[in-house]
Amino acid sequence: MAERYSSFQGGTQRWLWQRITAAFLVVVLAFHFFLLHFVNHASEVTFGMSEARMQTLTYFSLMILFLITATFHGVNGVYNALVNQGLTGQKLTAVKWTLIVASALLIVQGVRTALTWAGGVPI
Amino acid sequence: MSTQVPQAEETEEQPAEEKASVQEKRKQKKQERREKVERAKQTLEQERDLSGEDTYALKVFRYDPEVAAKQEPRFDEFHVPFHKGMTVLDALMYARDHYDASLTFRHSCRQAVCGSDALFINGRQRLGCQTQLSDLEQPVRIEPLPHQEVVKDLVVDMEHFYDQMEAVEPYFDAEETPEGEEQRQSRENHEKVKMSTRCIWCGACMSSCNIAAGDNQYLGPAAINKAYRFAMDEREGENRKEHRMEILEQEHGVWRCQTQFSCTEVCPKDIPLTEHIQELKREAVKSNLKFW
Amino acid sequence: MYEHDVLVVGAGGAGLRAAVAAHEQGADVAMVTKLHPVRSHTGAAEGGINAALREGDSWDLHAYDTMKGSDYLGDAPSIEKLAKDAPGEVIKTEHWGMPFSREDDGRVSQRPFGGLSFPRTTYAGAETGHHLLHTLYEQVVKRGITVYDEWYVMNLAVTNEDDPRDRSCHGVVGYDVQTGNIEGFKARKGVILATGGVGQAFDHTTNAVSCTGDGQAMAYRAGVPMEDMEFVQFHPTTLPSTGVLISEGVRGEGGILYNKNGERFMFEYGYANNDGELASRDVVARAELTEVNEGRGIEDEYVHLDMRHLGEERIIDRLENILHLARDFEGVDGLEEPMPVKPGQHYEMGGIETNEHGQTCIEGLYAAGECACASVHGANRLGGNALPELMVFGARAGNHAAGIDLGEPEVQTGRTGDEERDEVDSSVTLGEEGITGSALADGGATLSSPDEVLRATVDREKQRVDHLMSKEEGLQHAEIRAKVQKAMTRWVNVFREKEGLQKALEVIREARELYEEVYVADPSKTFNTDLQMTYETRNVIDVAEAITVGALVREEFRGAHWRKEHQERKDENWLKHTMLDWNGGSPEVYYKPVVLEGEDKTYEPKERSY
Amino acid sequence: MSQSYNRGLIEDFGRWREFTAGMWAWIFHKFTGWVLVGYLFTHIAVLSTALTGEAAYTTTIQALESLLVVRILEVGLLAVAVFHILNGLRLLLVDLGVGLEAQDKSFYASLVLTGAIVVASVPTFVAEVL
Repeated sequence: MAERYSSFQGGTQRWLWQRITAAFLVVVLAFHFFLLHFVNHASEVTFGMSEARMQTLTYFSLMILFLITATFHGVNGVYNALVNQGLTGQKLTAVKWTLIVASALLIVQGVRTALTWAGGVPI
Repeated sequence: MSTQVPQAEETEEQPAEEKASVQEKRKQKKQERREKVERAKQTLEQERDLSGEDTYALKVFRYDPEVAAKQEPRFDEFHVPFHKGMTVLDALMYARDHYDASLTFRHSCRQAVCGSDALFINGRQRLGCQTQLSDLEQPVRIEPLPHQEVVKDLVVDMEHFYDQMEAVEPYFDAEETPEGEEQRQSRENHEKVKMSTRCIWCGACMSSCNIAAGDNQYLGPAAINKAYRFAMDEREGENRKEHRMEILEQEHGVWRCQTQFSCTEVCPKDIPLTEHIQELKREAVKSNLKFW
Repeated sequence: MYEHDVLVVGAGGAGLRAAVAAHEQGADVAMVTKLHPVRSHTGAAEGGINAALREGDSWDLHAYDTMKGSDYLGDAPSIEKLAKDAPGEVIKTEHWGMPFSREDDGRVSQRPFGGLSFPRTTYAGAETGHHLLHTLYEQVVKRGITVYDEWYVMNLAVTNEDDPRDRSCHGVVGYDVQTGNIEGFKARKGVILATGGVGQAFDHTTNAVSCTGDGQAMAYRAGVPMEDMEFVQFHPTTLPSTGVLISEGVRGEGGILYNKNGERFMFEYGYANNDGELASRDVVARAELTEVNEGRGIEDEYVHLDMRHLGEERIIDRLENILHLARDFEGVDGLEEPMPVKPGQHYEMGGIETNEHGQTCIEGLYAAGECACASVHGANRLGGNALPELMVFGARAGNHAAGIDLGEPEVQTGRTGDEERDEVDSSVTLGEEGITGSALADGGATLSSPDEVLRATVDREKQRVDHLMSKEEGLQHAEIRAKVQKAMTRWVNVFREKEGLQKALEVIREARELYEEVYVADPSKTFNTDLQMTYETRNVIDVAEAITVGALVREEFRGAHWRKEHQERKDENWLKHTMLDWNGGSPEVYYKPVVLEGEDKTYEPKERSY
Repeated sequence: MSQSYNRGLIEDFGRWREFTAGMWAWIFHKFTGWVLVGYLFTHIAVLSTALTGEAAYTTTIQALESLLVVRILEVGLLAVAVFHILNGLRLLLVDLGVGLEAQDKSFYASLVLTGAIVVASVPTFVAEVL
């Protein structure tokens, strides 16, 4: 069925993923906000606390997933907004690659930070 | 408009000057006609004065690329005598027929089925014929549909709209039809497509959609609704439906819809456009998921 | 110059159907239309399409009903073609996706309509015309047929032999409304007029602003006789303030008419004791006006149409559109209160004389739909017969123009030379005799090659436009048009009397004279509707005159034509069509016998009671 | 789209008084979306100070948090995030075809709820700085 995948158009895929990530983010973003502003106050955040949380596999993987979904959701949203404003052709391609590179950098940087806290992948 | 309207003026006796030459006669006739024209204009003037108290003020967008005075877009104000039940279209026709013959707008059926007179009235896309003046605040601001090129006054270029309508292959195409009798269609299915078949191509939805405004390739609500009308019709076969979905699933197809509901709000035929677009999105996802 | 095999003028139901038919026969077809096709007035038809589709019904019953409805003034060959071809046309449009209302078993629904002996009106809600128009247009799009939309046809390119039967039509002159360009359109095989009704000759009409009788007037001036123009249908249920149509479907479903006293007058005053509200349209229209004239109307103007007892569910299922119309245009909620209705001009039974193939007496010129008179409706059209007519005769005209042999026509066209003539008892000159303004003069082209004829006609229209545009002052078309409309509504309405008809002719003559002084105020070449409407007004004057002349000469009461002085149908004298020949500007009236011999029977005129 | 008379942006945003609920919802959602994307990048940038060492990170955070303006910005962030979440839920429902008739009401509801949550959270956010 390999060629069937090609019939699954980019538009459909991105639309669906935008919704799936949205559903995920609704929960995780709320959790993240609640945890870091209400349970733990932002001003009390220290390296150590982050370190402690990150060393749990569940939390670590949740945060990595959070980073990836948020990046996709956000960057895809920006891309859509630009398409909706009528951006086409070379400009759009340029924007697309800029966004992809920026996302990659963001994710790499985020993962590196997480790994610093966790001191390697917490297994 | 009543069947009992009395005739305003009777034909006048022509002075019989038997010996007058043909030319003189003609001159005289012309003179008479001039007078008649003058009289008609005066009567009109009087009518206007009499009804001065109960008038409605219109501010109408004017533009004509060819006429020097109208090359710079402007608003003209008209005061039309108001009567109960008067629509915006009635008012425009009155203004054109009595004040300014060059006032230009499309209109035909006067009953909200030809879709010619979608206008931007007091900040909203509406059909002129379907909008009661009494529902509007004065002065009633009448403009051509936004997001379309203005040809002249209230007339906009509909070409792009028609192109999008035709881009979805807007025609029924059954794979096979029974010989000599109708195809069967369940009441439920007829009911399902009923609202979508009401579209009168007025273009109000497209004009209200700010995604369509920015993205010229976006099919737009009317065209997608047209495609919905066929995709959901059980009389067309599965292959055809698949093809229709392919058209709708393009980058500039259903996915561009941002569910602002502006099309649904302005549709003069109350077609739930956003709902139809959303259903097609889900349909697209579903049909694609089948292959995973 | 553009060139095609077949040119269709007008893109309503008949035009679209003709275009599809001709295209299917391999012809290169183009449509020239002053509106985009989906704006056409076919879209406003509500009720349905009569076709004998079911067990218990048959084409000859349909033909019989139509003949009776026509008050025996329809031509049997045409009526039988209509009844025979209608079922096939309905099935065809269904195969083209038309969203007909459905029965539980999935078949198309049919409902009873006035004057029908079987419920054979196939419908799609109360917006059948809208769906038919869109379905037909979709087929035109599918076939990639060229459509020149917003091109106003100014005139026909017809040769100028003395006898109209020797003339031939080679194309049309089009005016591009968008740009003001005037271009010739050459037709290699035929021009099909499908321009619709003449409602704008009246001021209370269900017709669109664009129904100005352009096709009728152009064909008339080119030499095709106008047939039976006096038979104008006044629809009994139109909204008083706008003339918006309330479908006969309301009465078909069981809606009831009441007068001011709450009496169901169709029965109580004996207008139609068998069929009540569902009697033929002319009968109901007269009944309503009689009620009003005798003081039993509401606000001395209208009667009430009540459908509340049908129940919300049924109303919404079958007549939802009516609720919207009553609310938007009259501010009445049809579920809560009765709707005000009064008769309004609705349909012109007469028109361009054609045979059952849609041919006129001028070679290469066809007509179909409301503008034509193949004479299926005779003196009165039954509800639900207009849509099958436009499909059946649209298709026939399209096929014939594309070169298909449809056999010898049985209905004759044109003057035979020994026809029965008549004088019009009018105090004013008819036609354009004595009128010299160059806004009018048509002068023919006696040139041999089609290209030359077309070129000469284009030049003449260019001159006419230059003349209209160059005038600095004068009278505007709107005032002239309003004058004609008021006179027609006052004197050539449901009830007609000699004196009034003569007065109407006087006003029409006056309008013609005033038209010499007409000028176009808008100097623009872009979308100059002022110019277009000025052209249309001339056509309105011509058809108004044709209607009035017909009404004046026909001294009897038949179908929709009621005369105060002549209160009965006079079959001995008047079983004939009223024909009006433009005759180069001084119209002449003559008569043509009705063809009552059908394929295998002759229709015997009977009393028409409902 | 070529326009012989360009009514451009005025047409789109100069008519804000004429916008309907769905349009406002879209504008707010876009706006909050942009803010959140922007924040995502800054957030990771700030967190990245952890790469240079424990002390650097803790000092940066503490320094930022001691500023009133940061606290206020945080309240703003909360408002933005809460609205984006609530309206996002609304949009998910719309995508599922649920409650389309009440789409305007659900927008107003998300506005009101956002307001309530933000107001209730202000004390927590500005605590200690004042």
